[in-house]
Amino acid sequence: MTELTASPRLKGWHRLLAFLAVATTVVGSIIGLFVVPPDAMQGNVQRLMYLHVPAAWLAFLAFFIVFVMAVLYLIQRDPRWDMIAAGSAEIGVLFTALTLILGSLWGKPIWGVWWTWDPRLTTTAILLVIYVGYLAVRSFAADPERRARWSAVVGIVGFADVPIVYLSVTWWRSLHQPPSSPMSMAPSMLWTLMLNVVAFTLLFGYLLVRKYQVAVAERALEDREAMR
Amino acid sequence: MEVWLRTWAILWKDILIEVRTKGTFNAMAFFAALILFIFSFAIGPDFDLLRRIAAGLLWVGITFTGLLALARTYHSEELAGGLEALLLYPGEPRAIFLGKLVGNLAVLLLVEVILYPVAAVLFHMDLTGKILPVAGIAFLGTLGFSVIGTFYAALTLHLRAREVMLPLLVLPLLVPVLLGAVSATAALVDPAAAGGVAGWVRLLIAFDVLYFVVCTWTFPVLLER
Amino acid sequence: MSEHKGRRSGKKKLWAGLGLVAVVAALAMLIGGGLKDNLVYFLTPTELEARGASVQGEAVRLGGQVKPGSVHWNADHHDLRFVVTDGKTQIPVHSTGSPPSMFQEGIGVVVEGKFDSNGTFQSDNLMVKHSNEYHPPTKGESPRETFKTLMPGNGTSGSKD
Amino acid sequence: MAYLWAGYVLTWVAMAWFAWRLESRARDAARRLKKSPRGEAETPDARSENESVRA
Repeated sequence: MTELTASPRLKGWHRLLAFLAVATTVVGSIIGLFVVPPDAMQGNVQRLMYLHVPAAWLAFLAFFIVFVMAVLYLIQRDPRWDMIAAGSAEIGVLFTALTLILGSLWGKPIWGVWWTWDPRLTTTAILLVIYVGYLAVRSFAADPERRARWSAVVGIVGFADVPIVYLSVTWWRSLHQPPSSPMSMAPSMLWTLMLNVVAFTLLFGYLLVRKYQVAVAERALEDREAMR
Repeated sequence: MEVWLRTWAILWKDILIEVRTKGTFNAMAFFAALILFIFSFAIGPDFDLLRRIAAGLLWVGITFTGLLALARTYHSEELAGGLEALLLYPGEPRAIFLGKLVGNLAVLLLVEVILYPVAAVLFHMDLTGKILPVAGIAFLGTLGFSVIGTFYAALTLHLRAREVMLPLLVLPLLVPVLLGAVSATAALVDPAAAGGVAGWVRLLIAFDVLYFVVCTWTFPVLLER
Repeated sequence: MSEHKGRRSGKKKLWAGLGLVAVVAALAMLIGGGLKDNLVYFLTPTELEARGASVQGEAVRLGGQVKPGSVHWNADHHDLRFVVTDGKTQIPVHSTGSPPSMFQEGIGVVVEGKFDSNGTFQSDNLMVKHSNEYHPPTKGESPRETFKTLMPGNGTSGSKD
Repeated sequence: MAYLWAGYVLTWVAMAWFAWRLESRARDAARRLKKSPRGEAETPDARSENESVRA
């Protein structure tokens, strides 16, 4: 495991990513809050979209990475894939929770309710529970090799829900509006949204790289302790 | 074909143990019926309400009883040292999964044979002339339940706090299966319920196939070393 | 030995292929197969009417458009009456309490409740379904602010902007 | 407006909290790695010895 710590490839990355993420997030938030005009129908509350949509995108991205890393791990049995999967799952859970809370804050003034059992909301909540289960499996399995194997399986089976969440709005009649397209949005709003998607993605990159570094370092520490 | 032989061997071993040790089947069936009794007593004499929620209550009973059964899936191996003991069985590990799956499925279906008449009486469900389709839906729902359950029972076997972990992992994945089973049953029993039966059955079949293939594929990973 | 192994891996490939086909078929069934009629969050007025007397007294969700010109809002009693339509069928709805700020004529709504004996839909919960279109207000138009319309003193409805 | 600000503030706080927790874990791990190179004793003496050796 010690050769993992020795690999310097990701050493400086996280600082650059952190800087870019903070910069774009600040700019994105300022533009989203103050520069871009409010929506004609919904007024200022619509500005929550610039957070809600990127958060949802990150949740999908994170769980997709968990899935890919789980498959890679089962094929190659390289513990590094498992570390990336673990970090990605934790970030994914954070942003799924944020998506739900932001959607709730948006839904109350616009729809009139904090929560309703609409297919999109329901499937997203199930998604959150599935990946909380994933993290629970990790925390309850002591042996690292077994933990990696079992959580990989949970990550693969759980991913079956992700496409269903995304498509639930178009397949099924729901309260949640279908995803917006460039055609259905004013250009200024679209660009603000894109900027925030980039900002969130950069933040995701930074968090994932850092999570990975921490995992490698802690693994090395564990091994040293075990050697003693 | 050796997979089928091994599947049968494991199933037969479990049946023998169950019969010889006068296992837990009676207690489980009693527990399931008890759940239905409590519900029907607590809800009171509102016949319309009872009839409308009957399918849901029935599947709550099946789910709770099923979780009890699942926790015991690998009981005999556990006494002999856990998953390591399972690994001593020669040949394809998928046979272990299939054997245990059929075992769980059989136990739950037997429980349901008792549970459905009880529910019909308590909740005033009219099953005359619909017994075959209701049984078909019960089978599809129980199959999905058993597939996911048998799989995760193996996964949680060596986890700390597994009594909590099994339902935590299983229930979210079971949402589509339970939704399909409850709604299809309700649509059959109560013609006023939403949607046709066919769509729900399709949902059930789709998730049964999906879960069965993914779980059978990945099961050997759980049994390594 | 190698021959035996080759036959086995061939068989394995066959099973894997069958599994893949089954998964694809299952997904196709989910996407294409008539689930549209089952996994519905709400019923349209036409569907609800087709159910007829069987839904009398049963709680359902009804979704459609607020018919323009049908809104009657009594600010003193927080009493709201309007008609929900899908273009073919119209169902009168009665609701109490303040509606969401987005509520206006012509907008999509979902109401939870049941029919009373007069054939009026008594709503316990009124939700507004908004579209996925976003654009800034045009020149001279001011953006809507939350809870401005339909509040006491604002007359009948907020459809004018 | 309250909903809007609640959403933005919550998001910022959640991001900052997550990153801060991660950074403190990273710092902690790096410190401990430095402290006990190759599984040697963690006493201050040992550490200064190591540092002097490295210097």
